Amino acid sequence: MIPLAHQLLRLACWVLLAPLLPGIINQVKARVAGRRGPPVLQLYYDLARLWRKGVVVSTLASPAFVILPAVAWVSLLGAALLVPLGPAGAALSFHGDVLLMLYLLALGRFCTAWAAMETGSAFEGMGVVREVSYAVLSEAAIVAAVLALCVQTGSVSMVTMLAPTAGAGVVLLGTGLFIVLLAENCRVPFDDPTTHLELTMIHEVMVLDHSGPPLAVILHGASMKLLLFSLLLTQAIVPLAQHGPIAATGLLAGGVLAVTLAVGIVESLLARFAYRRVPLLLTTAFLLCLFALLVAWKGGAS
Amino acid sequence: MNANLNLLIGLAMGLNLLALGTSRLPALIRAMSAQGVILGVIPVLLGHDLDWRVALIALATLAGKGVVIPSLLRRAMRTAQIDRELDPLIGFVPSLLLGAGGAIAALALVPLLPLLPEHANTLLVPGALATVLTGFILLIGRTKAISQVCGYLILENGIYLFGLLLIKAMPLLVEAGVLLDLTVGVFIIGIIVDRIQRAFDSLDTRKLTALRE
Amino acid sequence: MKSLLLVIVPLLAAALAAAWPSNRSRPLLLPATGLIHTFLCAWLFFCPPPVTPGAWLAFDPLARAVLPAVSLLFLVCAWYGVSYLKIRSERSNRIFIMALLAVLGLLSAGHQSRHLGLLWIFTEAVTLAAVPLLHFNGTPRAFEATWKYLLVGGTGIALSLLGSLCLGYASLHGGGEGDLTFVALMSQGAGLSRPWVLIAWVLLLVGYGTKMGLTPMHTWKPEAYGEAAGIVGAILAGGVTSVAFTAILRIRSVVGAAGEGAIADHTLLVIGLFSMLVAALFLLGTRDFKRMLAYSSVEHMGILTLGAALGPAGVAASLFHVWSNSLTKGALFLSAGNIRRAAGSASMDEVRGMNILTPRSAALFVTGLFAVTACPPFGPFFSELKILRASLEAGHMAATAMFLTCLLLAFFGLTRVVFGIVDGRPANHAKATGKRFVESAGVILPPLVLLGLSLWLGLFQPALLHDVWAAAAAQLYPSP
Amino acid sequence: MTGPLLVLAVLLFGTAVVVGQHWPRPWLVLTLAACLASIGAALSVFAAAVGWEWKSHILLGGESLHLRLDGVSALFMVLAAVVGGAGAVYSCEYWSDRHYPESAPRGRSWWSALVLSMVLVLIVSNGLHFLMAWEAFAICGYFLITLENQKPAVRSAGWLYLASSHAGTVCLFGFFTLLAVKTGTWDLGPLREHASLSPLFWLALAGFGMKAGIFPLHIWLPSAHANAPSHVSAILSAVAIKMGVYGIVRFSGWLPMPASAGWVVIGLGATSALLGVAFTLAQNDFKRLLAYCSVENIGIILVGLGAALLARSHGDAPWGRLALAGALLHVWNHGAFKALLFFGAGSVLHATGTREMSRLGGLWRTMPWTAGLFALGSVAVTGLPPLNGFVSEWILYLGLFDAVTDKQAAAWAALPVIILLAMSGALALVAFTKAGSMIFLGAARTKPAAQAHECGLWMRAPMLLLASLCIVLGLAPIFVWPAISRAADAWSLTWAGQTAPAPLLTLGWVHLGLAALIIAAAALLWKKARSRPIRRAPTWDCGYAAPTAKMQYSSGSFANLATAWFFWILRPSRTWRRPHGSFPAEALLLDRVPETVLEQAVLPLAARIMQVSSAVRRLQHGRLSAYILYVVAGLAGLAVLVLLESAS
Repeated sequence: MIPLAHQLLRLACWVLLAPLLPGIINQVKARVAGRRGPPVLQLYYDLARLWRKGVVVSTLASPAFVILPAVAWVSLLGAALLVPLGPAGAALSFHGDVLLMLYLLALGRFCTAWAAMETGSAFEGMGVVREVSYAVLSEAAIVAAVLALCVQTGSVSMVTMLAPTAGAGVVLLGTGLFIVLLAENCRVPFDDPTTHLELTMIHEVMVLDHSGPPLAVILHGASMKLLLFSLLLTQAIVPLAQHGPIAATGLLAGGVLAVTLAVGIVESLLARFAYRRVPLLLTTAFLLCLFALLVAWKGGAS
Repeated sequence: MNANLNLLIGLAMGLNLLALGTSRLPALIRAMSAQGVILGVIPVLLGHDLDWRVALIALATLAGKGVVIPSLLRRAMRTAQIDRELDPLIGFVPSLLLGAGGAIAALALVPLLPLLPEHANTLLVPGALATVLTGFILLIGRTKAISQVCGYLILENGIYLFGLLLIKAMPLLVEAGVLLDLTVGVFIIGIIVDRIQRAFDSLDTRKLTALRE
Repeated sequence: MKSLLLVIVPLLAAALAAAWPSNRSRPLLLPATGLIHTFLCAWLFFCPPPVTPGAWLAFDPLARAVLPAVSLLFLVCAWYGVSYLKIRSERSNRIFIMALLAVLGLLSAGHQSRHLGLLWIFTEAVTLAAVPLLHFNGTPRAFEATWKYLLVGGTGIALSLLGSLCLGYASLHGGGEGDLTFVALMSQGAGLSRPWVLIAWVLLLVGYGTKMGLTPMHTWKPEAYGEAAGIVGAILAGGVTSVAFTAILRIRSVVGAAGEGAIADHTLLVIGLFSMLVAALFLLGTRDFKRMLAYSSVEHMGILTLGAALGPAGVAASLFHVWSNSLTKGALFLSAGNIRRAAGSASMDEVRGMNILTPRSAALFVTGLFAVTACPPFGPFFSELKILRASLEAGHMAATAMFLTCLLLAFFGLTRVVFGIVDGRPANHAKATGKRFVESAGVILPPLVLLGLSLWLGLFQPALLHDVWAAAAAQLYPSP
Repeated sequence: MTGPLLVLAVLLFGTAVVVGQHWPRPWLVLTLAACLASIGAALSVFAAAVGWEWKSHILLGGESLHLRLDGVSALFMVLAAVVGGAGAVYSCEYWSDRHYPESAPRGRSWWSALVLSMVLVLIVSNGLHFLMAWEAFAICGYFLITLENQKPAVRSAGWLYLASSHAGTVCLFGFFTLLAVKTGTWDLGPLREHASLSPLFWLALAGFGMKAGIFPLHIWLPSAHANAPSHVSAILSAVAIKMGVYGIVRFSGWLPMPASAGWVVIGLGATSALLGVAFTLAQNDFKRLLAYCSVENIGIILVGLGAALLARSHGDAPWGRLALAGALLHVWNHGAFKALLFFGAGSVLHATGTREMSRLGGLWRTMPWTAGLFALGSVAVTGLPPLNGFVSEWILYLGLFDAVTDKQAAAWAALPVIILLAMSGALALVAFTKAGSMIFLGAARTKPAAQAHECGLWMRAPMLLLASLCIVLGLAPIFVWPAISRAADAWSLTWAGQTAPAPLLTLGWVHLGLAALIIAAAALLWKKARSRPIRRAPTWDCGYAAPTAKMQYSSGSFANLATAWFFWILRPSRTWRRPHGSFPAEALLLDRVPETVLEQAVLPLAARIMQVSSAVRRLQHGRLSAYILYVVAGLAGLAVLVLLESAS
């Protein structure tokens, strides 16, 4: 009974807390820009409104256009449930779960991409291409990071991988993962969620034709993805295992908050990069993670 | 005894040079037939009692190389109305030089070969080699079918000359050589040259290059 | 005595053919003689007569190992010949049939002769007897082919005569008293004068190699095979070359006895590989499918020679390859003859889509192609694999690699040409000529039978045959 | 039990070859029965404790018959039988007598012959017989590829296949003969103790790699797969190239390995995976795309095998078993989804008559079944959960990760390979998003695409079968584990008796749960969306008034971004006709992606050889005097040779 309750709790906290982060980011951006900005809970209102609305579907799109967002959302949720929440651990943890998580994220990407292509719009084609192509590089970076952690800890299961710090290479790893986070969640400098010029968007343009509940699901999924990455980042660099459960939870929450603030500050300080410079940045992230890996290897060897 | 033999062989080698040097087909044929006659005489001179086989060989050679084949050739030449070898592939002077060089080389090389004492101081082997070489030069260097045939026959004269080394011990081989002459000679000249003459109405083998890659 | 019959019967038949009045029924002499010959051969094969060592002409193990194949090939070709000559009824076939029968008789003699001079005489006789077969068509091209065949071949003959004389002189110099049977020469062994033996070897290899069609003496082959009828090509490629090959084997054994075996083998290896390489290069480019067969034959002569260089095992394998190659090649030549006749041309620039015009012959041709390129389960695959194994056991790694490479290149060339003419859509004018050619049983079954024989050789590997080949190899490599 | 079933299968196949010429239906029944029989035989081997072996005194080609069916060969036999049966059914409609009266009968006979020969390759255990079966298999493949031998493109593709396959076979000639020479017998079997045999592995790798389509040797693969009838492409890609893998697995299991074997194989695998997917990405012909994707998957399989070889040289580390198991399972998985995809491609080709993706689009409307099944296949081939592609890649990854955590020398191979595999996975996602969306999504780009029609039941049924296989293998991998582990143990006996990795069970449950959740969520959202009438409106076009289907993202532009990173190997050639003037005439932009290895390396070499050949052929110029000169030259040459010999 208790474990079930645990699981439900964990589920709830993923589903309910996730939409907080974009709100915080926007808040930070507004503050930096000296505006009051939208309320932190804005995304909740949006989701609720969208969920009540009807659906408009492109004449070209197939029923899958409505269904695929759900699949994407489920895959993101699945990935999320595999990520340990500090002392609370993960809903499910087994040898090699980290790979499942990565591939679930890929599944989500696949679904949003197909849904976008349903509409046959060139804009969304553009967005899809950017999303899936840049994912190749960020995938490499993440895998390098995962390898670093698994060399560090000698384990392929996230709970044990993320418990201790990433050792000497922690700074490298942190920076690399942060850049990946920005890329994967389509934040500045990779993408500008607030722009209104389709040509320059990645994620936003992919969901251009979605509306109503499906759009709500997509937005919520995106926020879960953001939470997921910030959790990963935090646990990768902060040694939670050394503290008691309460302190650890606090640290974790603080870490996530810090990451979100950092995202917000980056967004308000930087402008979007030209697309030809994006691969450069991602390659840098990859190299950082690679160096972290080498450092971990050396550390492990000595 | 060896003196006469060597004299004759020397004569044959001289005829080689003549065959190489002349551009007129009749002269070529005459040289060849003369060589045939000489080769016919040599076995008799080989200084041992004349048994019937040797006589037979001598006679056959005389008849074949000296008379039959040359006459066939002349007939073919008349029907083809040619009596000159124009622009050969290997010019007359070069072929002369080649032939002479070959003869000298043969004379120089033969001492390297182990020979039975009775052959050691005859010109048989060098003569044979020189003649074979002459035959090849004619085969390769001339363009008229008839001159090539002459070349082939001279080549065989050379082989026959070599065969004389063995005439005592193993006459069959030599007989076979003679046989070769007659058959091939008759075949090539009697039939094919004649057919070619009819099919291409010329005996210029440069025309015979329809078959190629 | 029976072994003499093998020679006499065909020659008598040739004489009969000369006298035979009717042009229509004369061809029947071919299968008749073929039957008798094959029957005799089989008889001798299954109960071989004792061989008196000094005999000049005998059905010895080597003859036993090769002659039956030639006889079989001739029988099938004779069967094909009947229907072929029916198609060519417009011209007199007297000379053709005479020559064909004479070739058979002389071949049997050549394979059986155990005397240097005799061997040479018969080889020469075969060469000359084949001349009328070549210009049967009577076209200028045919005469040109004949002329080249005669002069190049004649040069070969002359050289081999010179070689024989040299070998004779070697024995004479070594104190031999003029006995030129191979047995005697081998028994003289080291007594033979070394330089003369080597000179003789070179001359004889070039001389008989010209008959076999080893590069660079092969030049007559494409011309002759390209112009001759399919049946003639089959018999030349399957029969005449094999007699030259056995001649080389016999002479090699003498050279070996004289203690120069190593040198002889090395020369064989080099010229064999060289022939394969050059043939493969020609095959890559040639556009005429009958000339292609000629080059493929050159290649296989190279394979035989390579095998002959590899000691007893190699020789046995080569004898196996003589069988598989002559049967398979026969099938190819016959089906190619059909296609040539139906398409009215032999160039792949004009011939296309034969699997529509002459489906059966095309199928046979393609099957034959796979058989001859050493695809299992046909004979050549197994014989070439045996040669490969022999060469690996002899430790010739580089030579083996070269061998395989040449096989591959040859495969490229052959498939390129064959599928070029078999696949695709036939040109319209070809359709007309194709209509006129009927694929009667008489022209389809013989190649089919030959392929069947090749398949049988491969799948069932008759133990008796292997023993026979081993015995022949043993005859050539007497254990001291 | 195994023996009789095999005999039955062989007999049925044999009769099917004969029957196929005239009677389609009996042929189908016979072929299916034969496939079932061979599956039964394979299963009985999996069930039994030890492999099945049978020696007889029947001589074939001078060698006594020796048959053997162990875990490894049984694994591949199941694949061959399943795809063989499915393809047989598919061909009944796809290559029916009605559409191809001239080639359909041939096609049926060759089909049965092909499957038969592959079964024989798997069971014979004698070098000579292996070569026989192998060559028969190659030739059957050739005649199936060139069923439409009137088309020049088909002919040249077929010839390329035949030529390269024969090149491989020639290597195998060398391999088996050397084996026979060194061991003294043609008989095959475990020979680990003969250390002197290890160099032979390179010959085997070259020979079988040619068939498997390892990266530099894959030249024949794209054109053959593209030009063959689709059911043939399916069996080529799903089974035929796996025969090459079988050869490598089989002999790497039986022979002692050179020390560097593992490193080389894993390196080749990673290269094939990455470059294969790079080429996949760049294709515009969807059958070529699938073909290159096979190169990638072969690469993945080889990575597993290479890791296993490394493990063996590291004292049979258990992670090697995982990697090998992943590779072997991927053999099955790739067989299933690649056959499915080629069948799908076939029905698109059947319906529209074009292989150009930029001429298609919006096909989901007219052919929903094909679209759905193709999408499912794409998910599987991209290796996404919860389908089978992920399971095998996951096991493989586990092996590699354990190799890393082992921190032995092998880790230095595993680290880069893991990263490369991850990247090629992501690239595969790009490629199949492109393929699926270009063919099935958006609006029809041309008339034929608009007028397409759904394929009939005969073509749909095999696709459904394979799709269900993809799902079952994905959701319940634990059921096939015994077979896989049996095969792995047959490969290296030292691993025998180890149990399934516990996570595999967990993964199965996770996949089940995931599937359930997906269905639930999808249903929920669907209901929610339908709770109000769905409004249809044109796609948002940024206010542009007259959008046309041509304005959709084309396959070229789709791949542009990612292929740009591979220009160095793809070498695409581009023909422009830019629009200019105030009233521009039609503009043109053609992208052509060459088969780089073929066109940059092999063809130039071939051209060089042809130059030599034509130079040599010029010697046969028909001038008699020259011919006689050659004779003299030959004489001189041999004389010199003999002189040198006798001097030394």
